[in-house]
Amino acid sequence: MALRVLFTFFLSIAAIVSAQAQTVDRPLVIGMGLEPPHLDPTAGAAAAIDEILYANVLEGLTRITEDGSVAPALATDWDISDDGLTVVFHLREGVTFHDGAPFDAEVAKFALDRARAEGAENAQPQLFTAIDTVEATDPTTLTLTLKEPDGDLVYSLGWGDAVMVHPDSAEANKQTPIGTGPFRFERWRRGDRVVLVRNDDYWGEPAKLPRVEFAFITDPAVALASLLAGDVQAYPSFPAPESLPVLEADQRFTVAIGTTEGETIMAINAARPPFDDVRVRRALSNAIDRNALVEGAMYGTATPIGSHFPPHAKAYVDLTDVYPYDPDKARALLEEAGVSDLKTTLTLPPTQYARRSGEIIAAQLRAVGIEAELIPVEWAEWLSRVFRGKDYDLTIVAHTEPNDINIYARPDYYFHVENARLDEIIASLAVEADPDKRTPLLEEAQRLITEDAVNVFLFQLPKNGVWDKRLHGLWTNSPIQANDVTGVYWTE
Amino acid sequence: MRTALALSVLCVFAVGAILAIWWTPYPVDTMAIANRFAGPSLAHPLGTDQYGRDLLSMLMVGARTSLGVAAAAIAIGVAFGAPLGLLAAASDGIAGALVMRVNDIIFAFPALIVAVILTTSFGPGAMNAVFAIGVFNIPVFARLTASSARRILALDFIDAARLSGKGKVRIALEHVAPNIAPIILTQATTQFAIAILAEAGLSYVGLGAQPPSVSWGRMLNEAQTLVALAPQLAVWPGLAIAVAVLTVTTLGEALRRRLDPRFQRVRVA
Amino acid sequence: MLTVDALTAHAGRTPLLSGVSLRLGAGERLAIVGASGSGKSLTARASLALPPAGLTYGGRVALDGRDLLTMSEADLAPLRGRDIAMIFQEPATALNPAMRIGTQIEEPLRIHTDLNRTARRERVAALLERTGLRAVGVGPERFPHQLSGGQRQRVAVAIALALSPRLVIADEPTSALDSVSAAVVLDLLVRLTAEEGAGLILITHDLAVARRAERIAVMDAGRVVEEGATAAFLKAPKSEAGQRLVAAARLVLPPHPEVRADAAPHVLSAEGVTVMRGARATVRDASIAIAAGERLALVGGSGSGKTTLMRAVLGLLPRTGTVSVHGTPVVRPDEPRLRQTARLVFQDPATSFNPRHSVRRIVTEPLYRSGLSRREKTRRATAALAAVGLGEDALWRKPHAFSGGQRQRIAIARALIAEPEILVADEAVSALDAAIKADIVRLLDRLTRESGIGLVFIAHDLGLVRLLADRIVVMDDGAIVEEGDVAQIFGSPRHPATRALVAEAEALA
Amino acid sequence: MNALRRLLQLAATLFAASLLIFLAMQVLPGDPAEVLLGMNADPVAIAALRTEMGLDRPLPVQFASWLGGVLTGDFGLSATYDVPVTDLMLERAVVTVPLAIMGVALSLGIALPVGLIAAIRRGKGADRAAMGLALFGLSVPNMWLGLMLIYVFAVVLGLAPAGGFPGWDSGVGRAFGALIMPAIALAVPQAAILTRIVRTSVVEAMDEDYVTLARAKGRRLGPAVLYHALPNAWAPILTIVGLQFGFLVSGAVVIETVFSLPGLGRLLFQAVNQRDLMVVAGVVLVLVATVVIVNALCDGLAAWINPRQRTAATA
Repeated sequence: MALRVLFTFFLSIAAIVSAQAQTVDRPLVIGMGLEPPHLDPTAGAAAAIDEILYANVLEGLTRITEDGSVAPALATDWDISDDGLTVVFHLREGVTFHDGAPFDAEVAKFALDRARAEGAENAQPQLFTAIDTVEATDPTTLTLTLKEPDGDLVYSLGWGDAVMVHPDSAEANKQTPIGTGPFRFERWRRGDRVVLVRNDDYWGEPAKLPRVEFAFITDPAVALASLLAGDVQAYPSFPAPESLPVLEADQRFTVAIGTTEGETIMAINAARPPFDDVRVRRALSNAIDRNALVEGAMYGTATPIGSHFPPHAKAYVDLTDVYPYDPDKARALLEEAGVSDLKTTLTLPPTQYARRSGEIIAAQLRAVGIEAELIPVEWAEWLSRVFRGKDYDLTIVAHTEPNDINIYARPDYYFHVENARLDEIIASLAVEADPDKRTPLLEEAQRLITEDAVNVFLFQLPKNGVWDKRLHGLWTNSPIQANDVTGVYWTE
Repeated sequence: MRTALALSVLCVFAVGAILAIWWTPYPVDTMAIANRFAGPSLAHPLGTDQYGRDLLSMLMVGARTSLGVAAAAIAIGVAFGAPLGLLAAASDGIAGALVMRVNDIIFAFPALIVAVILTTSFGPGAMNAVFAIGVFNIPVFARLTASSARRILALDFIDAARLSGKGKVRIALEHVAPNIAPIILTQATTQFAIAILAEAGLSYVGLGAQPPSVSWGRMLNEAQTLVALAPQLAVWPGLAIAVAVLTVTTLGEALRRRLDPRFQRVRVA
Repeated sequence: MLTVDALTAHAGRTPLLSGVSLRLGAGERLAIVGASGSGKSLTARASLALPPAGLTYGGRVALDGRDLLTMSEADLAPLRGRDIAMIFQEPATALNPAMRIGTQIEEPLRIHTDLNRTARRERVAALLERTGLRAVGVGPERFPHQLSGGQRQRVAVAIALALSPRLVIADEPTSALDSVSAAVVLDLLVRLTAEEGAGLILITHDLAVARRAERIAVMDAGRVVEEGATAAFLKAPKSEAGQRLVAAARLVLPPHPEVRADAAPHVLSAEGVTVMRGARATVRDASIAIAAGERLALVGGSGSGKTTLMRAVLGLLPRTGTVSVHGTPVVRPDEPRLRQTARLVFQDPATSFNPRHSVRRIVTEPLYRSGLSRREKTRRATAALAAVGLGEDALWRKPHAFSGGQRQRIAIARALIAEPEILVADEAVSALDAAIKADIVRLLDRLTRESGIGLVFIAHDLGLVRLLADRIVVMDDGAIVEEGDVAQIFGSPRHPATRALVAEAEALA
Repeated sequence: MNALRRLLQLAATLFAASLLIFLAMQVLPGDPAEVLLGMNADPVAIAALRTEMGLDRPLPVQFASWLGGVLTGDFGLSATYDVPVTDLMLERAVVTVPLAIMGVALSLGIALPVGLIAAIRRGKGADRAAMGLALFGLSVPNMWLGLMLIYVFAVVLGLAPAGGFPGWDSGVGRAFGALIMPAIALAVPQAAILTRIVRTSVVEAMDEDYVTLARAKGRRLGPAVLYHALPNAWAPILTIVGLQFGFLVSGAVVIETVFSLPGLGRLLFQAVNQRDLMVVAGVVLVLVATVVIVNALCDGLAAWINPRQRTAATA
């Protein structure tokens, strides 16, 4: 047996060495912190999947652009009936998948039905809950009938979880994704990188880069070194904010600090005393110096927030002054609530922002008489113990899904704060498509959760982009988890 | 001369580490982010770190963890390994062979692998490092004890003691233990040096001490991305590790020279 | 041919040789004798300009007028092995354990000659023939560990003579061998050097070896204290060291009163003792009995099972058979009765004491279960030390502070303190220099004579046996093959093993 | 006979180790099926996956089927990547195995000549310098050395890549280039230890009479050491190399992290974080088995070199 494995091993070395693939003059190597578990965005929540494939390899009916708006993709345009219950998509003609299979309304119907099927692996089933039926009216027309109006539907179909896949290739997409995009998937060397090459048969404007590699580099120090050494030419999300001043000073690099949809919060388990007392939760908010936190953990690259809403969004309300940094007030609130010598735990997932914030927050809480024991955990344990098991006191995490304030109305969510008015607002938001009517609702929702001090709202996670000065077209902001390289090009 | 120097360096390290239990120049659990990355000054002889904490205080507290973990791990290794080794040496039959076999199996698990397994089961922490390094040391001391004890047990004075009616336990205590103690002590210094490095390695990859506890390896880990910004953050803990290992190794060698008859004897035929 | 002038040697600042001067003509045989530590080996090594690690030589060692000590390694290498060859004391370490003996014999030929492979092989075969190795079936393909001590030393002789050197230096070539092999090797060495016309320097502490040389130089404390023709020296040594050596060689003891060996019950007797090592019996069905006050010698070649037998009888090794004390069988091997009756003195004074214990603790160890007070124990220890000629000040020192002879006295004191009826001495003097050996033998004689204590001594030196023993038991291959009084064994040995031993003793005398 | 006993011992050790690993995997918190399906998974789907993965079978059955698979080269299916663990490990082994071989070769390549020279020039300047360097190499943590190498050679001088592995298909030269610095960082502490061992073993052998005899035969010091002291020093050196192999494996895992190499060590860490039990068990078993086998090989080789043991049967 051992011999067989050994033999296979040498065979694979021999095969790999003899392959000697061609080298392309100006490929782009993009650095990423996390490796995706597989490559099917319709079957997993991991952001890294979308960050490689979205718009580059796999496309949806619509797509979301850098400014967060919806644009046509495989659908050229769409009509929404007046009652909002019927949506008709007009599909692009002459589109083929990378394996040559044609794209048409039947394929689109398959893709949507697959995503919303009972027991599907799709990580965002709520995107499709409004859809009642999907019909292929003719090869270029797709008709969706809805159970109830859904103001977000066109936007939702622009998510990576709603991309178009072909019935023949969908099942293999986890390993070898086949889409309609400007890049073809070439290979995935696990633990190292995914390689994409230009799709010369693309329906639209062809990509300018011949080849794009996404290299997975976990270690921030190696990330910095590989950038300086030129092994990697771009980090859409650079993991070491402390190095940004050095990179900014370096003539070779562009540093672009953009926004993400990631609200970083210290979540509070209100099901556990004394956190069921709003005064204690407010005391926590008053005890934390967000500015020092942003400086200490993020080196000033993040924006403090006062509620669960991104500052760059239209409906944003600045609530950071509701609970200013005031240790005396925090102590007074704790005393009022009859809490003294509070000992608690602060569970930290493995991301750097969480670990660093945790250390600083523990020091700040200690100053108001709260001893928070730090419990570092891996993602798996965080998911099963904190998120699903609700077995925690305090934890730090960034919620990166766009438009996710509705989580505060989910029953039995891991924060455990109930507010009837908030539930109403979220319910009406779900069916309201008119932006002008949505804005006041969103503003009220923000105020409500801040009032309740459901969590301590820390900062909006920044997107610290660093790349070679000669590179153009990379996204500064991240309205959706994606590294869209379709428009990226080199200049001398 | 070199030994005296090493001894005084070790004393400084030990005093610093012990002192840090009650007192450090500045507290390490409060942060002054405005004052971060300060260079050396009278107030902060080694400067401050990324959270504005005093580096000297951090090194002192770090020494406590790093040296403490190493010492505890060696204690585990000796406490379990030496009796096992004695048992193996004293019983020539199946028991002895069994002890050595178990030893071999334990030895097959490098400290890092043990730490990985412990971490996945119990979460990371300094205790994991203690156990992982400790477990790794058990077979080292068991083997050494067994081989040294076998050598001693073959000498004539053991037979002389048997002829005086002394029992196995008494012989082990009176004749074997004092004669192998120096060998074990010497090996302990070597293992201690290795343990300091192992602790640093485990903390570095995130399997050892966790925040807010401070250890040299963790300081090194955190300093990595800051090398360009504040090289002192990487230099001091790196230096502390290297000097500690160097010191302990030098002392171990001095000990070996003193205790090993091979170094005492001038060969005159 | 070889001139040594004012040779000095230092280890650090400690002088080990001071002003040694010697002269050796072509084909001449010189013996350098002296106690251990007298510097005789260092002098020999200087002739090859090969100081042991950490030592430096001064003065002049000239071969045909060329000073070896000032020559570079590159100039010395061609002389070594070709003009001067050397044989070491310990055959176990002098041969490379990882190399076949043929290769080792061939090595000087490869270094110094242009002979082709076949020619070298032939020469090696011839050397094996001449050293008598071929005759006992030892070929060039063997490894050293497959040979006996005597055979290895013969390989060393073959290496030394491979290039017919003009001078052979033999450093205690026979002292690590049993008496039979020693005689063979010494004969071979003397005969072959004579045939080649080579000079020979014999370093030894044993006058029986030294008398084979034409001249003798006596060394003491790093100096040559006397030099002269062998016969003249043996007749009338001038220096004190020389006189000591000659006296030791001529040791004479007063006659020991007759002891009735068959007087029953015996103090200690063993019947049908068999000792197994693995599947092999190292002692087979041996019976031995010791009467009160008797001096019994247990003799035999190395590996004949003498030591194993006595250790088994004393309960240190598992055995079958019966051991009785005063006619009553001993049931358990660690019975106090057995321990009180017979005490053991070990062969090697270096390993028979716990180096970390004081002499007091060592000597009083046999009193561990006696229930005596600390004071009484100390008093007895003082008395026992006095009996072996050591002062009270020895009590508080550690064993390493004593010389080999003194340590053996301490060992005897430890045996005496429990007032046994029999002393079992396991080669107790074989690791000692001739002069010290004589002292210990006199001590043993005095003790047995004065206190009526019995003595069982294991020995391979038949000269000593003849001197000290009342009765002799001969062992061969694990079995007792012959038994009788001294006159009987030496006068009419019956068993072939006994005859071989006696023949050797006669040859060396 | 002796070899057979060694083989049996080896098999027993490997079996015990695999049992130990399997049991350790059982106490891990976090349900692999849950992890696999992510944040919004359905409990029914989790239960179904548990059944599919065989997690609901009795432990002895799970162990037997796992071990049986391992013996036929099948280490199970990776939960995160959904590909056979064997393929995953082979893919990573093409980085780790050459790295380890380069590390061993480099450390021997440094330690043998330096240790030999130090032994021959015992007490002289060269010896002191070599021993000083060895002490230094011993004291520097290898991840720190790795970082410094990256900083100096990749960042400042730009002579080598900072990390990552371009793959063998990018050309053997480039691939080796990416492994050179990691191999150096890996080898230096090993070389330091080995240099000291080589020196001590050779010095010990040099003090033996047969080396002096070789010089008395007319060999000069160097050749005498080379032909006589070194062959006898091999056994202790090999034994130490075998014992050190565990350190080397630990070191390789850390170094892979420092240099972002997609090797078995990185795979292990990723798998631990993702609770990919099959991968953790597989990698740990492979690493442990390697340590055991290398150890046994070194012991065997050391015994084979020593003619006393080799010819024991015939003598």
